[in-house]
Amino acid sequence: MAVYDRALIISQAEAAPGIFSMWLETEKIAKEAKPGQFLSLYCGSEDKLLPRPISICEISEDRTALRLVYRVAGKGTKEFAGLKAGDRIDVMGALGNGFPLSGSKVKAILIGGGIGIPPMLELAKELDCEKSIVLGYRDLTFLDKEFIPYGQVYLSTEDGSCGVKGNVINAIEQNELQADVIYACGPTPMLKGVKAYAKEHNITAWLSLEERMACGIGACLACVCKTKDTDHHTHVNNTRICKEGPVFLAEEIEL
Amino acid sequence: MAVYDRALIISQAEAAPGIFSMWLETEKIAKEAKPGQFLSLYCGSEDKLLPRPISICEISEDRTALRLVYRVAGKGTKEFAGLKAGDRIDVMGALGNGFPLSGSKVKAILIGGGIGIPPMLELAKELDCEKSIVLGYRDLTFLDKEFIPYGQVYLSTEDGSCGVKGNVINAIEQNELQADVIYACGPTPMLKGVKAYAKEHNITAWLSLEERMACGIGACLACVCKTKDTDHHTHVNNTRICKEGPVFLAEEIEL
Amino acid sequence: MISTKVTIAGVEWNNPVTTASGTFGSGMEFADFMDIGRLGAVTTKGVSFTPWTGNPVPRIAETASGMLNAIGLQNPGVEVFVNRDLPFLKKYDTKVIVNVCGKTTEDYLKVVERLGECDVDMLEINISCPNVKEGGIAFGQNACSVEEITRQVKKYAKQPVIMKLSPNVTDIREMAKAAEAGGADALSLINTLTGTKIDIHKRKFVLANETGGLSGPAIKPVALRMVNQAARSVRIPIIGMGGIMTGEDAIEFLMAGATAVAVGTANFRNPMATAEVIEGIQTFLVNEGINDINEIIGCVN
Amino acid sequence: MISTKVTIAGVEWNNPVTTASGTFGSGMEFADFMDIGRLGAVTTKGVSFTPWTGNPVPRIAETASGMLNAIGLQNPGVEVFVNRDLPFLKKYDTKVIVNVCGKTTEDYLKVVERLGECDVDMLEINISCPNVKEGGIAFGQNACSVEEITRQVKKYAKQPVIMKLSPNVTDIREMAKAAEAGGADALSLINTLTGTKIDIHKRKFVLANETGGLSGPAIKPVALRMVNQAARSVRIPIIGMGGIMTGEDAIEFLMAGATAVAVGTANFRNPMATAEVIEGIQTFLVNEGINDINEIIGCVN
Ligand SMILES: Cc1cc2nc3c(=O)[nH]c(=O)nc-3n(C[C@H](O)[C@H](O)[C@H](O)COP(=O)(O)OP(=O)(O)OC[C@H]3O[C@@H](n4cnc5c(N)ncnc54)[C@H](O)[C@@H]3O)c2cc1C
Ligand SMILES: Cc1cc2nc3c(=O)[nH]c(=O)nc-3n(C[C@H](O)[C@H](O)[C@H](O)COP(=O)(O)OP(=O)(O)OC[C@H]3O[C@@H](n4cnc5c(N)ncnc54)[C@H](O)[C@@H]3O)c2cc1C
Ligand SMILES: Cc1cc2nc3c(=O)[nH]c(=O)nc-3n(C[C@H](O)[C@H](O)[C@H](O)COP(=O)(O)O)c2cc1C
Ligand SMILES: Cc1cc2nc3c(=O)[nH]c(=O)nc-3n(C[C@H](O)[C@H](O)[C@H](O)COP(=O)(O)O)c2cc1C
Ligand code: FES
Ligand code: FES
Repeated sequence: MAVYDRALIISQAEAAPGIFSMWLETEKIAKEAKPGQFLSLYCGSEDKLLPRPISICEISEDRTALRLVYRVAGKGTKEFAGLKAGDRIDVMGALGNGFPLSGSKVKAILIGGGIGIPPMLELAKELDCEKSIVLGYRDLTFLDKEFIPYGQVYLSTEDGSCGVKGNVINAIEQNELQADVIYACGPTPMLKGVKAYAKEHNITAWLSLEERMACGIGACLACVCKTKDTDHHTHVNNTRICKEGPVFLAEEIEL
Repeated sequence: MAVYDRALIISQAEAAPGIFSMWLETEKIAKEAKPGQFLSLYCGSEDKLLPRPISICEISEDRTALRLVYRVAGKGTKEFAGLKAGDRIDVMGALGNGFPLSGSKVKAILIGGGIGIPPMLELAKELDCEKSIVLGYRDLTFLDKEFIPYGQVYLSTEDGSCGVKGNVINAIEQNELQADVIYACGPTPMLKGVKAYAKEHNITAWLSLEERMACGIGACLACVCKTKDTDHHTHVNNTRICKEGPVFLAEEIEL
Repeated sequence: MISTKVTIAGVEWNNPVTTASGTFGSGMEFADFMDIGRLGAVTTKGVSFTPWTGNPVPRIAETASGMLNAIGLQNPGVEVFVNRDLPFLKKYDTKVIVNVCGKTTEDYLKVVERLGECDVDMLEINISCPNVKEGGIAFGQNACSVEEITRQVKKYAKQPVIMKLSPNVTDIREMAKAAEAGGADALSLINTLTGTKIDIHKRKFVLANETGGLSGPAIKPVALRMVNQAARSVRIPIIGMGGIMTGEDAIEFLMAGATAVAVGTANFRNPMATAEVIEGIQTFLVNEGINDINEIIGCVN
Repeated sequence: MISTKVTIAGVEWNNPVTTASGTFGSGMEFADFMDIGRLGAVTTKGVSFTPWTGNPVPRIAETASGMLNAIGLQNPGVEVFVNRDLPFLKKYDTKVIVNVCGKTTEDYLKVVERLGECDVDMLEINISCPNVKEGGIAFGQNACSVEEITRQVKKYAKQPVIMKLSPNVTDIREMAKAAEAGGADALSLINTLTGTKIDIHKRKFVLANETGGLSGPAIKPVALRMVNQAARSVRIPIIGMGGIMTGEDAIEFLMAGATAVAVGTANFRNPMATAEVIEGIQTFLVNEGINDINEIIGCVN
C-alpha cells in the first residue's frame, strides 16, 4: 500500500555532472518496495504543486532506506539537488506495479537508457537468473560500474566514446545477446526500438513507461498510455501508467 | 542612492518569542544609510513576489553592516527567520527619507510602539541631544535594554506587566516628559495619539508610517498616505510613503 | 460543541468540505491515505453516458502555483460508475455528488435519468469543461443556454441539481442568475480558467490539446471574486472552489459567501489535503470562538 | 550578429521588451538600477487629462505567485506628464509609449489630442482597468464599445494606437477583432484579471476597493492563451504581457504570436527585471542559433 512520508535524507551526492544520487530513510515505504516501482517527490517551494516521479534505484538491505538517482531536468529536480543530509522531503510510495521477477531458469536482458538506467540496478540485484545488462548513454556514463557484480555489462554511447557506438539495440546486436525476457526502461524512442526488436525475436518484453503525472495514484487520469485492448479499470483503450504501470508487457501497449 | 544587493547574513537570533534580530553585511547599502530608512527584503520562494519593508535598526560602526529586528508576521518574515548565518538574501536600500536629526540644543522624546521600536535604536544612537525614550509594548518587552546607554527609558505595557499600564501617551503623561521634538514609529492608533498629543502641546512631531508596498521606490503608487496639501510629485493630496516618507511631519499628513 | 454542519439544497453535510470533481477519482485511490467518511461530501470525476477516452497526452503541465489539465473527461461511463464506484462510496458516512458531463443536452439527460434510479445525494452538472470540443464549456458561456440546460436537467433530475459554472465569462453574475432562473438548487464555481504553456525548445504547446484548464492557488483570487459576485446575485447556495490548499483558504470562500467548498489541485500536492482543510477550519472556529460555521458564511458582504 | 529589432505599427524597437504600464512609473525611479535606454520601449503609467487621486489604501495584496492591485490610476495628469516625465524619457534611446486612461470617451480624446503635439512614439489606450468605477474596463468588455472607442481615438491620434484589452471577457478574439475593425494599429494584452482576497481575522476584504487586478506569474497561462487566440484572429501586431519574469517567459509569448512583450509585476521583485529579460532573450537566440527574432514570432501556430 502506498504511503505518504516525510523522509529523512541520509546522503546526497553528485554521481556525474547533473546526475544526483540520494539515499532516503523511509522504512514505511522501503519495507514493501519492489524494483521498477517509483516514488512521488514533493517540492518544498509552494509554487510547484505537482509531484516528481522518480524510480527506486536501490533498496537498502535492511529495507529501511531507498536510493534514488535522478537527473536535474528542471525546477523540481534542481530543488532536490540542493537538499542535504539531515534535511527532510515529502514523498509518497512505493507507487506502481514494478517489474515482475521471472524465475531463475530464464535468460534476461536488462536494458537501461539514460535516466532510465537507475531502476535497472535494483532489478539486477533481485533478478536471480542469467543476465546481460545493456546500458545506453548519450556520452558520459554513470552508474555502469555498479552493475558489474550482477551480470555482464554492455555499454552503448551515441558518440561512441564508450562501448558500442549507437544505441542499445546496436549493442545487443553487435554482442549477439540472446534472451527469453527483456526488461527495459528509457526514452520512448528506445522503448519503441526494444518493442520492435522483441517482437521480431519473439521475446517477452517488459517496458517501463514515463508520462506527466498529477496524482501518482490513479485518480486523475493524467498519465495514460494507449492500450491494445480495453483496460479493465478505464473501460477504454487507455491505461493509467502510475497505477497499472509503469511496467507493461510490450505487446499490450501502444507507444 | 538606493541599490539592490545580495547581502550576506552575518548573524540571526531570536531576540524574543517571534522577534528576530539579523545582521546583514551590505556595505553598498550601509555606507549611506540613515536612521528611519528601511530595506526591501525579497523572498527566495518564487510564489512570494513582493518585497517586505523592514526598518534599519542599527548601522555597524564601520558602516558595512545593518541590523534588522523583525516580527514573524506572515509567510515572508517566516522565511527570513529560517535563514542562517552564511545564507544570502536579496535586499534593496536604503529606502525612504529617514528621520531628520535635530541639533544638540533640543529636548527630544523618541517613541516606539511594538514592532515600531527597532528604528528608534539607531536614531537614539545618532541623535545628539537630551532624549527621553518611550517604548510601548503589548506585554513582552524586547530591545528595551539596548536603549539604556542613549537616554532615559520609559516603558508602557497594555497589561501593566512592565512600566506604566497603558500606552505610550500614558507613559509620557505619568512621567511628565517635556520635549521640543517628538520622533515616533508604531501602529497607526499610536501615531494618531502622538499626533494629537504633539498638536495639543505644540511640539514638532516626526512620524514614521507603514503601508503595503510593491515597488518600494516610488514607481507604483501602492503606498500612499493622504496629505493636507497637494503633493509636489503626485499633484494630488496623496504622497508616497516609500519615497517621500516613511517619515513625515505630523501636521502634513492625515492618519 | 462547534457545529460545522451546513445544508445545501436540503442536503445536510457534516462539514462544508467536498472534493473538486476530477481530482479525487471516485475516492478509492485516496482511501489509502485518509478516511473518506470524514468528508462532508465526495464529488466524483465527471460521468458521461458512454465511456470516454479523453484527450491525447501530455494532459497536464505545471505552472506557477498552478497546473493546466486537459484530461478531456476520460471516464468509464455511468454504468461502470453505478456498479463499481457508487457501492464503494456508499460504504462511507458522506454525501455523494456525481459530476455529470455530456456533449449534447441529451447526453446529460440520459446520465441524469440513470442516476435518478440510484442512491446518489446530489448531481453536479459540468457545463464548464474547457477541454472537450463539443458540449462542456459551450453550454456554460452563454446565459440563455445556461438557463435552458438547467431547466432541462431539472425536469429529469430526481436529486438536487448543482450547476457548475465556468469562470471564462465576462460576467459571472449573469450566469449565476441564469442557472437560478432555470431552477438550479445550488451553484458550484469556479471550474478552470483556460490557459496554455509553450515548450520553447520544441517550439510547440506543452499539452497535446494545446490549451488546458488552469487550477490551483494561482486562480484563488479570481475564484474568490466570482464566488463573492455570485453570492451577492442569487439566493441559492454556492459551493466555492479554486486553489483551496488550507483551512484558511476555505474560510475565505465561506466568508465570501460560499456555503461549502471543494478541494481540488491540493489533493495532488498532498493526499490528505481535504482532511487537513477540515481540521484547519475547525481550528479557526475554535480560535475565533465561533460556535456555528454558518455564522461566518458571507460575512464580508 | 543577432537581430532583436521588431517593428510595431511602423515603429522600430531595438528589442521587443517594454515595461507594463503602471509598474515602472515613468522610468525615473528605475534609472538608479538600470540603463533605461536598453529597453525597446518604455510604457508609462496611465495618464489622464486631470490629476487623479486613485483609490484608498490598502491598494495591493500579495497572492500565490501573483499580486492584486487597485491603485485606481492615480496620476498627476497629462500636463505634468508632458512637462516633467516626457523630457526625462526623451533623454534615452528608447521608444516612448504613453498609456492613456479616462472616465469618458471625451477624457481619452483630450489626452490623445494633447499628446498629439508631443514627441511620443505610440499611444496605448487602457480600456481595461478593473479598478475604476467609470470608464476603464466598462469600455473593454463589449465588442461594440471597443470598436467605437478605437474609432474615436484613431480620429484624434497623431501616433500609432495600441488598444489594451481586458482578459475579463468570454471571448478575447471578439475584442481583438473589434479593435482591429475600429482601426487599431496594434493590441496589447492582457491587463489584469479581476480578483479579491479576504482577511479572515478582520472578516473583510484586504483591499479598500474590495477587488483588484491580478498580475504576475499566476496569470501567465491565461495571458499566453489569450495572446495566442488574438494573434490567430487579427493581422495587427500584439504586445503580450502577463507574468513575464524571465527571457524564457518572453520567448513563450513571442512564439504564441506576440511581436513584443511587456514586463510588469517582475519589476517589483527585481528592479533589473526588464534588463534581465532582454539578456535572457538574447541568450536563448544564441543558444538556439536563431539570427533574427522575427523568425520565432508565432511559430507555434
Ligand atoms: C515512472 C517514472 C519514473 C521516473 N524515474 C526517474 C528517475 O529515476 N530518475 C530521473 O532522473 N528521472 C525519472 N523520471 C523523470 C522525472 O520524473 C522528471 O525528470 C522530473 O519529473 C522532472 O522534474 P523537474 O521539476 O526537474 O522538471 P520540470 O520541467 O520543471 O517539471 C515540470 C513538470 O513536468 C513533469 N515532468 C517533466 N519531465 C518529466 C518526465 N520526463 N516524466 C514525467 N514527468 C515529467 C514534472 O514532474 C513536473 O510536474 C521518471 C518519470 C516517471 C514517469
Ligand atoms: C517602512 C516600513 C518599515 C517596517 N519596519 C519593520 C521592522 O523594522 N520590523 C518589523 O517586524 N516589521 C516592519 N514593518 C512591517 C513589515 O513590513 C511586515 O510585518 C512584513 O512585510 C510582513 O510580511 P510577511 O510576509 O511576514 O506577512 P504577509 O502577511 O505574508 O505579507 C503579505 C504582504 O503584505 C505585506 N505586509 C503585511 N503586513 C505589512 C505591514 N505591517 N506593513 C507593510 N506591509 C505589510 C507584506 O510586505 C507582503 O507584501 C515595516 C513596514 C514598513 C512599511
Ligand atoms: C485534473 C483535473 C481534472 C478535472 N476534472 C473535472 C471534471 O471531470 N469535472 C469538473 O466539473 N471539473 C473538473 N475539474 C475542475 C475542478 O473540479 C475544479 O473546478 C478546479 O480544478 C478548481 O479547483 P482547484 O483549484 O482546487 O483545483 C478538474 C480539475 C483538474 C485539475
Ligand atoms: C501596480 C500595477 C499598476 C498598473 N497600472 C496600470 C495602468 O495604469 N494602466 C494599464 O493599462 N495597466 C496597468 N497595470 C496592468 C499592467 O500593465 C499589466 O497589464 C498587468 O500587470 C499584467 O502584466 P504582469 O503580470 O507582468 O504584471 C498595472 C499593473 C500593476 C501590477
Ligand atoms: S498521475 Fe493521476 S492517474 Fe496517473
Ligand atoms: S511602494 Fe511603490 S510607490 Fe511606494
